[in-house]
This record gives sequence, structure tokens and C-alpha cells, in this order.
Amino acid sequence: MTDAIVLAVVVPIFGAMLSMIAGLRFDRSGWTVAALTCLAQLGTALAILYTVVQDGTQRYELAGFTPPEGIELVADGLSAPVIVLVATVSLAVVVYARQAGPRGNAFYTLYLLLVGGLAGVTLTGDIFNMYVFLEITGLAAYALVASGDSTESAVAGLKYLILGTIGASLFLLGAGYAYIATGTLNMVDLSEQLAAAGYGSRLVLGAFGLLVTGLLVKVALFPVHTWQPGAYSNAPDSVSVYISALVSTVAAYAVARVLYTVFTPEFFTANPIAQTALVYAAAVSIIAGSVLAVLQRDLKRMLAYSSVSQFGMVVAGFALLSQSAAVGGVIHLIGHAVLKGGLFAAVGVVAAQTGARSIDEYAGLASRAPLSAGLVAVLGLSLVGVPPSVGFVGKFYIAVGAVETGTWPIAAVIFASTVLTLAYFARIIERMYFAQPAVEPSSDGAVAVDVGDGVSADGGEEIHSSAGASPEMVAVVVVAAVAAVTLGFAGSAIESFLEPTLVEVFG
Amino acid sequence: MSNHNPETERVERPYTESSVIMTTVRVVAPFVFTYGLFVMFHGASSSGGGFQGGAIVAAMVLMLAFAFGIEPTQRWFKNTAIVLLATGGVLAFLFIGVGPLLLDGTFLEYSAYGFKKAPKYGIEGVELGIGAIVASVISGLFFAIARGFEYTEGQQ
Amino acid sequence: MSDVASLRPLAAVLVSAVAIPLIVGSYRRQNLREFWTILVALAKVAIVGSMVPGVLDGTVYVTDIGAYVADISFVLRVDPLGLLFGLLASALWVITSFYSIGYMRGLSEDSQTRYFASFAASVSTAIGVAFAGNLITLFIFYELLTVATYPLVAHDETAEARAAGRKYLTYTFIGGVAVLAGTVLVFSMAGTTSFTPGGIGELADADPALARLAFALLAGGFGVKAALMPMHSWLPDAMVAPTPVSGLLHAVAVVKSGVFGIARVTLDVFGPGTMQDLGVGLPLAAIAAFTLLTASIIALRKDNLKRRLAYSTISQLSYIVLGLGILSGEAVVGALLHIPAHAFMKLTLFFCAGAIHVETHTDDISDMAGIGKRMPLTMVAFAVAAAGMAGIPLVAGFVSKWYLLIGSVSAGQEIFAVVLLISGMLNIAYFWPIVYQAFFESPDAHDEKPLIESPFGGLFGSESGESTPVDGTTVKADGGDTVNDDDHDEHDDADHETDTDVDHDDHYHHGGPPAGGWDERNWHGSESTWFMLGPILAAATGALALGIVPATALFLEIVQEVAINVGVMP
Amino acid sequence: MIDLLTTKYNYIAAILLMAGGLYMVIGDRNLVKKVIGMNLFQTGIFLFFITTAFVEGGEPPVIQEGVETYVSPLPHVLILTAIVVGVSLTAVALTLIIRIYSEYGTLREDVITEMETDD
Repeated sequence: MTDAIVLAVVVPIFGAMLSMIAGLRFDRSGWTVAALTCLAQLGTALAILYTVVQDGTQRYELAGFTPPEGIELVADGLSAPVIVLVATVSLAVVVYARQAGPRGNAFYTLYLLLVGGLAGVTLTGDIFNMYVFLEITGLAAYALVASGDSTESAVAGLKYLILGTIGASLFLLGAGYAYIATGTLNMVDLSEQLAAAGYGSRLVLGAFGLLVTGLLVKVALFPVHTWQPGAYSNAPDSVSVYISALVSTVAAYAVARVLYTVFTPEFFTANPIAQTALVYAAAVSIIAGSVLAVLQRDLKRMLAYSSVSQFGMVVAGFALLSQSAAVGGVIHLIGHAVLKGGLFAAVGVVAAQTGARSIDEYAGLASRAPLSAGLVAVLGLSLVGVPPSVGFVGKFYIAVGAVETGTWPIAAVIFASTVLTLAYFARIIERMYFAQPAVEPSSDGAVAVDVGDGVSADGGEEIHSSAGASPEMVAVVVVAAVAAVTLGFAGSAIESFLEPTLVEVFG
Repeated sequence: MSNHNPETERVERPYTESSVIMTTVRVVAPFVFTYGLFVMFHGASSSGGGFQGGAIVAAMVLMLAFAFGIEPTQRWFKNTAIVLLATGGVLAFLFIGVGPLLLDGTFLEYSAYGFKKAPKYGIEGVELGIGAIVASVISGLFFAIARGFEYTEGQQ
Repeated sequence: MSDVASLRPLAAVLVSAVAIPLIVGSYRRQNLREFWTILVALAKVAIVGSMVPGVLDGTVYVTDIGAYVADISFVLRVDPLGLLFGLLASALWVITSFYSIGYMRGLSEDSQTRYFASFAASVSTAIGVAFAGNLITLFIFYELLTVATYPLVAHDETAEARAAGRKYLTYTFIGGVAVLAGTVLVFSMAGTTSFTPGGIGELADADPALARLAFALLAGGFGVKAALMPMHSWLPDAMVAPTPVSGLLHAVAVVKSGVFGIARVTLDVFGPGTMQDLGVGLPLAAIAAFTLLTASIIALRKDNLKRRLAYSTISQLSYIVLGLGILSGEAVVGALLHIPAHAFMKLTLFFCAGAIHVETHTDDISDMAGIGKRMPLTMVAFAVAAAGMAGIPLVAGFVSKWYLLIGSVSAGQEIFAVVLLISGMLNIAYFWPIVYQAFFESPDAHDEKPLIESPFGGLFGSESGESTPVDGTTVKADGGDTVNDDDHDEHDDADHETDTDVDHDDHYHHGGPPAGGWDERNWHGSESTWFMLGPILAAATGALALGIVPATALFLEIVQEVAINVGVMP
Repeated sequence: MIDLLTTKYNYIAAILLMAGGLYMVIGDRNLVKKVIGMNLFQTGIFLFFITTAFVEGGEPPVIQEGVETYVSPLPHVLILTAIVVGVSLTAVALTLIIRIYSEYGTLREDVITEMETDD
């Protein structure tokens, strides 16, 4: 079943080509192709998961060349859950995009390319290969962000492109440093050769700094997050859902890969300053992201800044270098993807139902769109970290890790993050349930609200369809909300699944 | 060039045919194309490969466009053809790569095909695919950028 | 003690959660919706009650759902301490359900469906808090309780209610964070968070500084809901909620879950022995003693009845915490017994306040002179409960306070006994005028109440320090008047004005006696509906039963069982 | 210093390219120039990568008779890929710029920001 590893990457790219070719003849074939492709990819992802559960880590040598010369794909405890996440979210977003979408074949081609790129980043065991897949991911993501109708989306896409390219270039430079220091690009081989080259070596330190900084740009940690709010909020709704759920997530996964597989905890024992810097950068991001989120009036922007904060938490989990914290990092990575994707999807549903996009327009939403309001509330509270949802479980493990390692300031920030997150979510919940709309919605469901810059050009488009949210769009949000709660009970299962891989890392 | 808006401040330089250029291009083009293919095929055994070969083939397309005008060239090298060539290249790569999986090999493990010099032909096939992608994408980008953009309202 | 695997604890938690979709689903049909509430309340009390004999025989009912996080199980255990709270909450829910129906219909409130659904959710989580078998499970339900009660606090949808809701969420979530931090510390020190009567052994050997920190975080975190000073100020603000909610908050679920959490921490996590070693009992008791006195003094100055009751709650809860801090056998018994005792009495008092509000729209004590004529049964119940609060014998409060007094003396901490006695007198001071003027005065002829009406000490404002002592009355959202004595300092007057503009003008009129004084009603219940009178009398009867025959009223027996288990009683 | 210039000139060139490129990306208001800066930055990295492959006295990595030392072929292959990626990025960037220009009529970032906030 190991062939599933390569198929997980090949299938989406194949689908992308198919969608492009089919687009020459049939205008509306994109969705069908994308849906089938994502279904197939989900199959391969589950097969990978199954194999890893049964037989442990799988390595797949491409073209029959043995690493370190050949390129290999790796499915271990770390990458298997992420690939399943990628496949699942991809399928869900395709379902969501059927009604919400951009509908063209070009969209689905780019979309499937993005899926393939993400799968590649997840599964690759080679650092240069990772760069290539990161760039494929980036390219598709830039184009998708810019595919929105609004004038801002092109600017947001370009900004994303420039910063993303700088980040990826730094990553490439770091890979170059590592290559000079060791003469290899295979991750496992690198970890041995780097140790041999000496962790104190400037080349190795430079490689670490450049690789991690490059990835953190893609993760959008404060203060290199500046591309992210614009990209999230100006992209079409389906794209927002997808990139908020997966793009930064996979970049954060890559951080974990680089930290654990390439540099290994011994590197940090030799260079404690590297760990300290990373952990504190993450902590600053947690706080700054929350503060910026509180200041936002547009809901998608607020959610975007919230991601800055949440990814601070994930990176902190990885960088604490304790097994519990790493488990927490992975759980929060998955949990955040489900929650944030679900929230963006919910925002899209609400916009389609009522035209509301700013926090002020959410006033009294509970009476206009009770189901959507309830879903936003459930997902929001999960993100705040109300148990037993998944948002709590990740936070708990990370906190345990922080306490175990005795990094008290970080522990304090992580505990405080509950209240920080509450600071921006309580507003929404309160508005939805306990406030009257400032302006009564007109009878056809459109909202004549004149609040600042709330409704942009694309908002105008949504207004014409009061029944704009299809059942499957709502269903996607419902699934996300249910997953947010049920995944909360999967904490122990994920932990035991990760254990063999992490024991290898932490000894 | 067709949908150029007269309101632009750019100076309109109408395309003029030059028999010297046209004749030269007519003669050179097949050789350039052949050279491109040569570079692609040589990816397996010496320096060369799909990227370089594809770029050379694309250069030929560009050359034709400069000599005969972009419009006529595009009529000849249609968008559909570009898309088919690009996707066909990717698909060729994928099929050649996935083939060994059916024969109990790993992805891109050409020797699994079993016939003599399979790795060589495999690599050449892949290089051809890559060449097709590069050539078509570069031409496509060229045409896309040459097309320029349409003015919308709110123009200053 | 023997553990028995059983689904009954889970059923007890889930039964009211199941009711939520039923209640929401039948939102068009009021009667059916209320039927579900009542049915589920009865089912719940039956399930909990069915475990009483077993628990008293030393059985512990356990539902173990499996590992939740980091090998900590999601486990529900019905031990005597859990049963104490569970039985109390489920029994009082029945009473409160009936009362809610009377109250909500009496005022024809908006969003009743949301109200009843949240109510069911609150009780479900409160039972979860009671039966939680370890700190993580407790934390889960503790946070869910916060979420479930938030809609109840903000129910009125006015600016004031929203502000109160915000404050409530902020305070309790910060408290929750502290609880979580303490839990994580305990887990990393002891490797377990399971409740063990008498304390988790590993904690005794842990780093004392960290153990103290963990205790401070846990006690402080639960202390927020238990309204220990200085973390109490959400509670009086939450009085904007409908009265049954106040009853629920104060008597049944929320504050009691905080107190119950402290009880779990002191008795089952750290245990008396470890607490003695760490020396954390005394500071806890000292904070409780301070809260107890200060809150009583503030209560004296509150003219709004519900606010006075709120401060009374703050003070009474500290009795419980004080007893837990003193840690001697009798003190613990007294403290735990005060949980049900206070619940019955305070519920009665709040129900009376609510009934008065529904019937006469009067919220201020100064308007209540002679109200005994108008609402005789209600005010009798009020008098009984008030007497209990002050510790007059034959009512529940006396028994628990008696144990507390003995406990503090026998622990050699007489100072706390003195505090208890002073507080008892203060209790009389702030309850007696209400009772007295209700029966023996009339609106046009009643004594001055200098304590409320004159500046405090002749100089200062009351604790909120309002600059304009008497600037007329501002109008509260729930319809009554309030003199400017309230301590919601953060809402400016503009808030109040918008309140009245926005909504709830349906029952916006000035309270107080109608012209010509209160009319006289008979003693057969014509003063109100039996939906409200019944619960009031039931709760008052409960308070009396606990006071007159404590030994047969079940709770004392359970409490003694707890004390024996944790090893503070032989 | 002279020594550094004569022996490590390739690194200096790469660093100059990268620094110049980065400066253009950050400092220049014109979007096209930003993209050019981005390309310069990447080119610096490519140069850095390629020059590290050089082996003293090495021949081009094509197997020939009688040659013992070859330069390392791997960086060339990698950078070829990176160049392709770079070209694609530039293409996407230019497409976006064309769209931005057609919608805003300007390429100056500050003007665009102003127009966005004005809306």
C-alpha cells in the first residue's frame, strides 16, 4: 500500500491537468473533476494513515534511487495525520465551493494544483523538494487569492506573492547553507550530517535561521504576518476557507519537520538561544495577533489575525521541544485547521444568507440565521478553548509541555491566550445573541447597512441572492462544528498515534 | 495588438512586414525546433533536458511571432493547442511515472518496464513531456502578456 | 468504598442535555416545552436519588468514558461529596423549573425557549461538575457551565445585561484559566488529577513552592465563581438576570460549583494533611473571613433587594470556604452542610424577591413597607429563610453554623468564631428590617433607615463611592427603581437611559406600593400564582427540615460520610 | 580585504544582488520594480547556490574520458528548478500587476493603498 504515498501527490496534479483539458470542451466540468480527484486523494490519504498505523513509518524511494541520493517521500506519525487533514479539508471545500465558488475550470485547476502542492510538502523527505512544493503551493495560492472579483484581491495576491516568495527564497538559501555544510538534502541524512558538521558551526546556524525564518513567513507569525490578513479577507470565500485551513497549517507542519527531523532536539541543546528565540517569537505572536484581532471590524480580517495568534500557539508547541507540547502542537494544528476553516465557511454562509460581513452587521444574527449563528458560536467557543472541544485539548497539551519544561512565561501566555481569544470572540457572540440589528434587514434578506467600509464590491454581489447558501455549504460548516467537538475526544488517540514518531525524536 | 485602446498614450507603431526577417525566420525556424528537440532528447545521457529544450522551442515560437506578427502566430498556435501541449506534457510525465507502479516498481522507476534501455527511454519520454510544458507555458505567457489588458472604468 | 461501574452518573448528566433539543424543537408550543423541562427535572432527581442509598453504603458509582487527554480519563464518579452537590442541584432544579414557568409567564419575557434550553444546559453541566472524577473532567464541566449560564445572565438583551454578561464571562473565564493552570501544575507534579479522598499522595512530596502556587491558582480560580473578594464583583452585576436565574446562580449551580471546586481541591486533591504542611489553609480562611465581614457590611447599604441578597450570598459562601480553610472535622462538616443549607434558604429568598417583582414590580426595600399584607405567605417564607441566614435555631443555617463555630474553636482558631458571630449579627441587621417593615409598618408610616439613606459614616459614599448621593432615581431595565446606591460603577447613566429606550417597556413602570397602600390578600395564595408560591414554600420547607431534623434530612449524613472519607472525622 | 574580494567575490556579488533586491522590494513604491527586486533577490540566491558547486579544477559534470574531477552537478539541477519556479512567479506577479493597473490606473503602492482606504 505504500504506493498510496506517491499517489497522494500525483492524483491531485493529474486531476488539475484533467480539469484543464476538460475545460477546453466543457465549461462546467471543473467541479466534477475536482470532487472525484479529492475523493480519490482522500482514499490514498486514508490508506497512508492505515499503513502507518499498521506498520509504522513508511519511506518511499522515488525512481528506485536510494536516499540520500534519491528523493524520498515519508509517511510517519507526523505527516500521516496532516495528509488526512489536507485530503479531508480539500474535499469539504470542493463541496462548499460548488455553490459558493468561483466556478470556472481555471479555479479548479489551480485548486487541485494547490492540493497537490500541500500533499507534497506534507510527504516529502527532501528539503529541496519541500522548497519546490512550497512554491507550487504558493503559486497556486497567490493566483487563487487574486481570483476574487474585488479590486483589493489582486493587490492582496501580489502582496502575498512578494512576501511569500521572499520567505520561500530564504528557505532556499537556508537549504543552500545546509547543503554546503553537509552535501546532502535528504532530511534524515541531513540530521546526521549536521550533527557531524557540528551544531556550533556558523553554516549550520545560518541554515537553521534561514530555513525557519522562511517558513515562519509562510506560517504568518507576527511580525512577518503582513500578507496574511489581506490575503484571507480579500480572497473569495471558498479560497479563504481553504487557505486559512491548510496553507499556513502545512507551513507550520514544515516547521515541525525542520525542527524535529532535520535539526533534532540535540541542536537546541547545543544552541539554547535558538529555542528561546523561537519560543518567544511565538509568544509575541500569540499576544500581538489577539490584540490586532480585537481591533478589527471586518469578520474575515478578525479571523485572519486570530490565525496569527493561534499559529503562535502551534509554533510554541513545536518549539518547546517536549513531547507533550509537540503532541499539543499537532492537535492544535489539526484543530485550528478545522475550526478556522469552519469559521471562514460559516462567515461565507452568513454572508450568503444575510449579506452581513462586519461585526456590527452580526447584531441580532441569532434571530435572522439561527443555525449559522449557533455554528459560529460553537466554532468560536472551541477556538477560545472551551472544553471538551479540540481547541482546548491542543492548548492543554502545550500548556503541560510548557509547565514540564519550566518555561513559565510561555505557560502564562498560553493560559492567558484563552482570555485573549475570548476578548474578540465574546463580542461576536454577544452581538449575535443579545443585540438588535442597528438597521433592520429589508424583506428580501439583503442588508442595507452603511457601516464604514464593511461591504466591499463582492459584498454587493452576494446581496442579490437571499437563499445564497446552499444546504451543502451549511453541511460543511455543520461537519466542521461536529468535528470540533468530537476531535476533542480524540486527543488521547492522536497522542498514542504520534508517540512512536515523537519518541524517536525526543528519545 | 488588436484590442489596443486608442486612448493610451503609448505611441502606436504599426507592425511592418520585412521580407528579410521573414525569410530568415522561415529558414531558421525548423533548425531551431530540431535543436530544441535534440536538447530535450539528450537529457538522458548528456547535458540538456526538457527545460532547456523547451525554452529553445518556445524561442522559436516567439521568433515566429516577431517576424509574422503576434496575431497570425496565435491563430496558428491556438490557445487550445497550448493548453493541450502543457497538460499533455504533465500527463506524459505522470503516466510514465505511474506506469512502474502497475509493474511492481516505484514511482519513476523505469527499469520496472523491463525492456532494454528502459531507463533511457523513460527519461527521454519525461524530458519530452517537460519540454512540451516549458515550450507551451512560455509561449502562453508571451501571448498573455502581449495581449495586454482591457481598460475598465474608473481609469485615471 | 467500592467502585461500581454504572451508567447512572452519565445518565444523570445527560438527561437534561437531551432535553435541550426537545425544548428548542417545541419552541412553538409553550406547554409542551415546559412539560419537557419538568419531566427531565423529575427524571434527573430520580436518577440521582436512586444512587443515594448505595453511596451511603460506601458504593461509588463510576462511569469511565476512557482516556481524554494525556491518559487522563473522562470519568464521572458519584462519591458522597459529589452526591451532596448533585442531589442538591437536581432537587432544586425541580423547584426552580416550576418557579421559572410562573416567573417567565408572569412577566411574558422574550426568548423563553433560549432561557429554558440554557437552563437545562446549566443544570446538566452543574451535575457534571458534581460528579466529575478528576480535575480535568471538573474543568470541562466548569467551563461549560460558564458558557451555559452566560445566555441566562445576558437574557435581558439590554446594554446593562450585556455588560453584566461580559463581566461574568471575563471573570469566570479568567478564573477558568487559573483553574486550568492549577490543574496542569497538579498533573505535572503528581502525574494524576483523580480525586482521592484525603488528598493525592504525590502532592505531599512535591516542591512546596509549586504546590502552593497550584493551590493558589485552583482556589483562586474556583474562588471567582465562589465570589471570594476581590473577585466578587460580577455577582451583584449579574442581578440584571431574571430572578430564577439569580436563584440558580446563587443557590444552585454557579457559585456553588465554585465552592464545590474549592471543596474538591481542599479535600480530594490536596487533602487536609498536605494543606496543613503547606500552610495554605489559614490564608484561605483569612480571605474568606475578610469577604464574609466586608460583604455583610456592604449588604447593609443595599436598597435593591436582589443586590442585598447578592452581597448576602457573597458573605454566606465565605462561610463555606472558611470552614474548608479551617480544616478541622466539625468545620468541614459545617462548611459542607452549609452548601445545601444556604442553597435552600437563598433560593427561598430569591424566589420571594422574584415573586414580589412579578406581582408588584417592587425591587427596592424602601418601597416594601407593609408588603406583608399584600403577600403574606411569601413574606413568611422570607422571614423563615432570613432567620436561617442569621443562624436562628430551627432553620438550616443554625445547624451548619453551629458546626462551623465548634470547628473553629476546636481547631484553636477562635478568631474565626468571633468573625462568625459578628457576621451573624450583621445578618440580622440587614435582614430584620425587611421582615419588620413588611409586617409591622405601612408605606405611609415607616421609620427612617439611616444606614441606607444617610451617607455612610456621615462622610463616605458606600463602597462604590458615588459622587452624587441622592440624585433621584434611575430606572432599571427590569422595571424597578433603584436609588443610586448600586455599585455598578462602570455603567454610566447614559447606559441606563438607553436601556429604557430600547425595550422592555412592556413592564416598565415604577414599583412601590400603589396609591392608598398595599391591598390586603388572604393566606390561601391569592397573592400570586401557585407556580411561584409552591416553589417558595417547598424551598422554605426544605430549609426548615434541614434545621429541625438535620439527622434525617439526608444531607448531614452525606456530609459526615465525606468527612470520614477524607479523614478529618473518625 | 583585497583577499576577500579576490577569493570570495562570488559571495559578495550574491550578497549585493540579494541586498539590492530586498531593498527594492521593501523600499520601492512601484509594483513592477518590487517584482524586479524580487527577481534580483532570487538571482542572488541562484548565484550563491551555483557558485558553491564549483570544485577547484573541476570540469563540467558531463562524463568524459580522462577527467577525474567534476563540479557538483546537483546545485545546477536544483537551481534550474528554482529558476523555473521563479519564472512562474514572475509571470503570476506580472499578471496581477496588469490587473491592478487596469483597475487602479497606477502602479504606485502608496496611491493604491490610499484608494483602497478611500473606498
